[in-house]
Amino acid sequence: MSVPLDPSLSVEAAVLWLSLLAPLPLGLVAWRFPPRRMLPVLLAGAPLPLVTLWLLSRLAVDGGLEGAWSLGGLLLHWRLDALAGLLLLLTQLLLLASAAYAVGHRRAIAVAERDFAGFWPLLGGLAAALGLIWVAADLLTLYAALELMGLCAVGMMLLPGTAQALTAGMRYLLYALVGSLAWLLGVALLLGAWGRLDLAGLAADAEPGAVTGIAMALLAAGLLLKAAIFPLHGWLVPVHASAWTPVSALHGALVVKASFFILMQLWQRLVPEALAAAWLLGGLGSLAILWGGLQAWRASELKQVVAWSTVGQLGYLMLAFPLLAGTSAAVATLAWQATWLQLAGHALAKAAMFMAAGNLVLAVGQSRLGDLAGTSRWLPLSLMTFGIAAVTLMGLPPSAGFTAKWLLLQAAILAGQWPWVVVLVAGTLLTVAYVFRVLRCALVEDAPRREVRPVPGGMDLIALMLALAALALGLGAEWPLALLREGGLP
Amino acid sequence: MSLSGELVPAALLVILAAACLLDRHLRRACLVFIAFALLMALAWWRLGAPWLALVEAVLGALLTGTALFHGLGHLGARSPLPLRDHARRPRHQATARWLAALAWLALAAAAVWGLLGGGELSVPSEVMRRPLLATGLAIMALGLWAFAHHLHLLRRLLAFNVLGSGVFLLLAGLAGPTVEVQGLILVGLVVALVGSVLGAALLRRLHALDGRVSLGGGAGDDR
Amino acid sequence: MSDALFTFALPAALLWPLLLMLWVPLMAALADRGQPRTPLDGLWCSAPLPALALALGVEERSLALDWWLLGGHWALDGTRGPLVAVTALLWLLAGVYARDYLAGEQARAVTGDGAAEARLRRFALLWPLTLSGNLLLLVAEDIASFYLGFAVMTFAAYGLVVHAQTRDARTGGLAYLVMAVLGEGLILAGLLWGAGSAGTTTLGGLREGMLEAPGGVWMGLLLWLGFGVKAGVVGLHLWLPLAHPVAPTPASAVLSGAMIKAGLVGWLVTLPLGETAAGEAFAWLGRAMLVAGLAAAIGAALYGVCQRHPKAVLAYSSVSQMGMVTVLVAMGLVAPALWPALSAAVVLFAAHHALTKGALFLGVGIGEHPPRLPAWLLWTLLALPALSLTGALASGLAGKWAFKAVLDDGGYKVVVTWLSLAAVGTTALMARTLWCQWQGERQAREDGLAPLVSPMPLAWLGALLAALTLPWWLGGELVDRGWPPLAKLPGLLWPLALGLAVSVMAWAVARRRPPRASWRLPPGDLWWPLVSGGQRLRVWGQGSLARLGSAQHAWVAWWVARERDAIRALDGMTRGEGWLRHHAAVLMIGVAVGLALLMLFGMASIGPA
Amino acid sequence: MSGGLLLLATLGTSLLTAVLIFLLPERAFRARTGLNLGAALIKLSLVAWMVWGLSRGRGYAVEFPVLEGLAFVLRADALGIMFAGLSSLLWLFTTVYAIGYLEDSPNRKRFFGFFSLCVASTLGISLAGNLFTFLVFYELLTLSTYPLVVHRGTSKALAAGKVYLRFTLTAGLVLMIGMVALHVLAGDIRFGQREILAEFGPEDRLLLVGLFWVLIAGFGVKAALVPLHGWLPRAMVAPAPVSALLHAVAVVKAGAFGIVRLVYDVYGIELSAELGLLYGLVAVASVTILFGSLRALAQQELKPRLAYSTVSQVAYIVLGIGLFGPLGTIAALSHLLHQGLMKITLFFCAGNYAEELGIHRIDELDGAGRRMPLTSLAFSVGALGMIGVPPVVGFLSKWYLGTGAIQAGMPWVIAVLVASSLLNAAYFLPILGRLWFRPGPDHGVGAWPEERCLGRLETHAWLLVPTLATALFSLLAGMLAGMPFSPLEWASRVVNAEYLP
Repeated sequence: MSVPLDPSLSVEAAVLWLSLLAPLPLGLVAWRFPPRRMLPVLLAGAPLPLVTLWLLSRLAVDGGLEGAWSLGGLLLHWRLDALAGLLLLLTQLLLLASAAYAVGHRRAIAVAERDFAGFWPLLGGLAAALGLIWVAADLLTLYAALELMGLCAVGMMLLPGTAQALTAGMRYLLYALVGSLAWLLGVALLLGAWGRLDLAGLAADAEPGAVTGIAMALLAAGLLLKAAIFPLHGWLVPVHASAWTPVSALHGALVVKASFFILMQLWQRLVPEALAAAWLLGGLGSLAILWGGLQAWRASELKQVVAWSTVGQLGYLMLAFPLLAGTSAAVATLAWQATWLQLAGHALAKAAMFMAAGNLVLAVGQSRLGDLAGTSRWLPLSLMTFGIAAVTLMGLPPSAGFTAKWLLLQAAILAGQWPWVVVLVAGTLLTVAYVFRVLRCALVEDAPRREVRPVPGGMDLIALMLALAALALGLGAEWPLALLREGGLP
Repeated sequence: MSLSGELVPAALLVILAAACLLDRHLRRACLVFIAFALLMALAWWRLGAPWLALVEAVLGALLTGTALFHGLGHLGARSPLPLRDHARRPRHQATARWLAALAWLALAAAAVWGLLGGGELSVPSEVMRRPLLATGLAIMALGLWAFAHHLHLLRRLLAFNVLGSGVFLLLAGLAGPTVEVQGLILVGLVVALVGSVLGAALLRRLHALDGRVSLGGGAGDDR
Repeated sequence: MSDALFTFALPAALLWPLLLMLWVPLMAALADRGQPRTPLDGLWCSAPLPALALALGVEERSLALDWWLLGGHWALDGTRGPLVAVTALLWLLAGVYARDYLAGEQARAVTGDGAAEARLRRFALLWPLTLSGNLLLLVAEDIASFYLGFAVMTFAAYGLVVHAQTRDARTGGLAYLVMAVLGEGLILAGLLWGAGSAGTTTLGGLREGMLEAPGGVWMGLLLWLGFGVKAGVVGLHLWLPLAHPVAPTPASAVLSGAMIKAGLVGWLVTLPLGETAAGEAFAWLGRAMLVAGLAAAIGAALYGVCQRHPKAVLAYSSVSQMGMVTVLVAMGLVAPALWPALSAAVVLFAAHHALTKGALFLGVGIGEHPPRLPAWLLWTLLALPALSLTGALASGLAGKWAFKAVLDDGGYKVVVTWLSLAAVGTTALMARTLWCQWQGERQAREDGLAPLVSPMPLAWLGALLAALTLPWWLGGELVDRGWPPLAKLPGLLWPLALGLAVSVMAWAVARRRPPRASWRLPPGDLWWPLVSGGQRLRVWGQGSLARLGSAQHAWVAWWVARERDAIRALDGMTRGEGWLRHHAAVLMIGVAVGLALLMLFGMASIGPA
Repeated sequence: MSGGLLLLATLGTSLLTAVLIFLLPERAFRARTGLNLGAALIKLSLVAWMVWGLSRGRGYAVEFPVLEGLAFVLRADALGIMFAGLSSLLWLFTTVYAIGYLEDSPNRKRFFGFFSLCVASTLGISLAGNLFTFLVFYELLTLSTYPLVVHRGTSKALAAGKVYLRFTLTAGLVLMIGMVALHVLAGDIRFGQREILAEFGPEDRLLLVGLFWVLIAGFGVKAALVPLHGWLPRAMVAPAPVSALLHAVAVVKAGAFGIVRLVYDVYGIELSAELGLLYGLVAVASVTILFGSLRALAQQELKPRLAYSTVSQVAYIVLGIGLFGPLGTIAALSHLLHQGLMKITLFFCAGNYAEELGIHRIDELDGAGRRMPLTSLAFSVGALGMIGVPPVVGFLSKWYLGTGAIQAGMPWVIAVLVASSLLNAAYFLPILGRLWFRPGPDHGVGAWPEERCLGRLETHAWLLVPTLATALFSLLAGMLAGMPFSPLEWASRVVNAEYLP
């Protein structure tokens, strides 16, 4: 029942779909037989990124892959371009890291295997949903994948079962559902107006106008709510603060970004010229940067700092909208690269940071910043990981954050949009403030020695690897960016 | 079908939705919701989407209703929730919510009007869809208002379901019962069901853990 | 001497004192802790010997060292040779003298007096260091080496001045150091300016460049004043009467004999003397120098006779004599044509003063520890250099004749007259010195006599001999004027007669009516008002530095306070988060409406186009 | 070994050392020491190899693209290798010193790890071939020095670290904006491509001037130009080797070196002079020189006095840059090295006094020359050099600055130099007087604050040897300034090869 449009690409398409859907059975297997060591998890998951790498290499040769599934008269479109491929690779790496980390985490927090087993199918669902979002090329698939992702994410958030987690999860659930209804309303308007759901067709058919504008506004509102962009971020921090570390890491790194990705796809196709609205989105992003940074700076608990930092960092992505709207091709190319580099760098670094923070909290047994005193001596590796991840968040060289900031600044200056320069400066300074507030607490030497329970070494190592990957992406940015440039803007 | 033949169920739908959302007696509200869902199934049937009607009846009415009653604690549970919702919002907050819902309604209405008036509707507009659209708009606005206004989690779940139904009606009204629309609604219904089930279960757990039925004000919620 | 040998010998002569210096701590480190050694041994005394031998044996040679500093260029020539010889000789004699002079401290050091040992070791280290600096500046032709020698000599000599570590010694040392640093600053400014303008690294280039450079006279002024600190130009001479009395006698001898001459050498090598191309501006500088020199020559004499300590009197005498030298140097600018003849006279006069003053200073020590000599003989010997200094005898007569003849020939009789007046003052100063010594000696004679054949009296006698016989052994064209004809003698000797008469009269008057204590003028004249002024300045300076600091602190504190306010305000803002969380649904609607409105109106404003 | 590989190997030596040290356990003292010293020696010899190769006309460069139109460039030119040589040489001494200094103290692994990272960054700064690469290592330097500054972990150290970060990271940001703006304006400018900016027309001149000052503000913080110097005296709470590092080798020098690169290699000295930028630099430098000296005079503790002295001395480099002409350039480049040698000596000495005798205040130094003669001798060499007394290298710097000022037509700069020399004398000579001429505890007057008697010599040999070595180098570099490969000679070579038409 599958009908790829171009049968000559069937091998790649088959491989792609296998790798997209493989996490589902893997999750189910893990549910039935929960893994106890990291190695099997890594081995089971390792083929996926390799496959994606292979696909990327094919893409570099053949250009994009695309096709459609026919489902009872319904055509579901998909395409794999460089951006989607790179995001897929990023997703798979992060999922793999989180899965391996989760094994260690379960042991460290001493949760019964049975209570933890629910994590695995949800993880599989999340992986499949994310993969679908990257490759989906019509609104229906996107809707289904978005909802699958949201529900899996909510489910994972609820796993700890504490009152705090349940309250936060409940709020997340309600807002996620309402957000998707807003999105659905926008889709309804688009469908009503243009009679089709596939992105390419919509981009070709849709003309800017009142209906498209309102539809985009509704869509955007729903997606912004799901992406936790200021001022709709209220649900994010409590959720992160109470969830298990691998879940927070995945959520902060990928889940919120997926909504942003969809918004960016639609915006670029449907209303690329809406200047004022794009500036409003940029303004919201700026406020997110400032507000998130401020809150992270004043937060009193480690995981809250990290969660607020996510709110702030998401704001950087929003700056892409004004920089892409109605600017010259040079600016647009710069902003386009900056955005995805920032997204990737932040995803890696944020996951690493959550893991490092989780390790610190686990080892110390306390989550307040003041209780971290002296950890630099007892937990050097975790702290180092935290620091390296923070380098990316602060946008200091040689990290992906730095390169992305360089591109953003370059785009902003080239376009003459000076407000974003000011915002970037302020955001960076706030980031520095909150990061070093944590490090400063950890470097205190004259605190009394406390009982430290070291976490399994693998957990630190995974976090370190992710942090280093974010760092390496800074100077090695040319490879993905060249692929992106070849793919071009939508 | 005649216009008046459409108007009656449409008005009934709006009335049921309003009754479900405004009633502070929770069990009655749930019952009204089940009636509302059944009427929705009828509407789908009449629109020519029998499968959708079936799914709505099973998922929307039966399963969601069961979930809601479970959340209420009336299905073999030990500690049922209080039957009435006494929580009230402060007046100024209530006004803001009314205004917000109206703005949303205006926005959606403007878009619908633009589609109808400009003849931009991809499917040739039929007279019979107008009440459907109006009903959808009204139900959606009601649902959104209720979602923003109510504090009780069960009522917010109800509101979310009503809101969803409103959006489905609009969807069907705008694009007709095409296969895409049916697909979207199907997904929406499944999501709504899962959301309701999850929400109801959560509500039970929360109530069992520290006796609360709303989000705000609990321990550990706000810093 | 061949070039190759010279290439080796000159650095060796300069390095030898440094090697001896290093020898001191080495020996101390190698020796057993239980057996302290005296650092001032015979070997140590030999520090200036190679330089002396070289100066006497070499006529004109130069040496280029490319790797050294900015490019080294050292030379011995007709001017430098005699100065090196005289300087090295004086250092040699003073070194030998010092060995005996500090015997008491050596003895205490051997018996385990730590403080004495430290002082002694310091003396033993710094003495050769000062010497090598002094020698280097004499042979240097490149600016860097010259400045290096000058600075090393200046700073190392501080240790010699404060040797005794008494309160007075500290005062003297402070005066010395403050003035020296000031002088170094002026010299550095002058050198940098001059060298920068001329683009040169040698002193010759500096002199030539100064003539052409705009503002060259200002460089000249800076250099004159800078070196004037060392040479005791009036107003900058403060340190001389303060440092000399407190320094150990041999150190005073080299300070006054050799090191002040460094100032003179500085003038000789940096100022464009005798350059007919020098403009009117330099002539005016010369006139200023002339006036300053005369003022020093006469003023110092007047002030000096009121001093009670023989070394203070001698110090003022040095100021006075250097004033005369200043006058002669000034003539090189005022009347460049005279300079070729005059320069020889200046060098001769400087050499004469160096050795004679050295002998006089060493004589002070002899007066304090008289050797086994009959009193008349001792006093005759002590009086001889004094007479020589007044210009009545031997090298003094030769020196005086040398410049008098030149100046007379050139038609500058007025200057000669003024200089003769200064010589009257010198006579009075010498009389005063001998008188002071006489009083001290009577006291010392009662305490017992020192053996004659010991380093101290021998060194003194050597200095005496060298000073008196200077014209004969120094040789060369410096003394080509020979001795004055008998007819000229009255013209040369009247200042002596007048000076003696004045001294006797003054003595007679002072004996009748002893001067009241309040009349006594402290050594160091201007230093004391300056110190009190300096104190005030220092208090003000410290106050303003403190104010600067506190202003900075206040500024920082203000910012810290603002920061605290800001953080408090921000903390207040963060509470807004709760509101955002409770109104998320409304906010979403708001965002949607806002976006939609912007889309609609944004498109409307762009228009249908 | 090919050019690029050699460069990467040099850089990699320090980076790898950092990684290995982080991997070693805290207890592995011997392995760490061997690793540190071995790496320092290897690096020194690699740099020496490159110096030799460069003098024979060989080139070393490696680059790869980071973004479209922007590359990561490492290139060893004469100027860069000069700075690399300085940092590698002083690194060896500082490492030796630090090993001795931190004996038996906690967190040595962290210390030496970041220490190596810091040297890698400094080397990267010196070998960077464009502003982007420079910025990468410049910021890395900031990050890797922070743990060193707060090493002690006391509240005072942490407060100092906070101030340090505020200054340096803000400056880094300013720098980044300036660099991005310049990049937008002119593209990727490799160091030495002076013609790119020179070709801009008069309409862009104002923009260029503005960017120049933005960049100077960024560099000026690390170079501690007044009024951006506030972090430096506060950072004094760090251990002595770190202070030596901050002041002599890495941080302030990175700032000064950045200004050198900016003026000579990006804008070009001709363009800078044409735009009138140099007057501003000279004015800023003069103010800094005098202000630093005055503030130093008011300090009662040894290390803060040295810190303010650094403020003053580093401005000499900037002053030299501002003096248009080969002599000024020689002054700037050679002082970069000279100041490093002398200041590191002084800080080593201060560390020795503190470690051996517990001395922190200047009035506690009475008579220390007798107790620690060699250290005091080294201190005297450094101090006299700072004053500008030959034959210590400081004199040469002053000489070229003074003559350069005349060449640039700014004779008044000499007054600044002399005033600074007098002020230097006013705050260093009293210390020397106390060391050598005042009676102290070893003469039976008073007692040392906290005497420890480390080692058989006057203090620990690990502490003493580097101190003496750097003092000796400051002396030799001055005395043998005319020899090939002396700092002065190399600076003249750079000037001749690169900056004169």
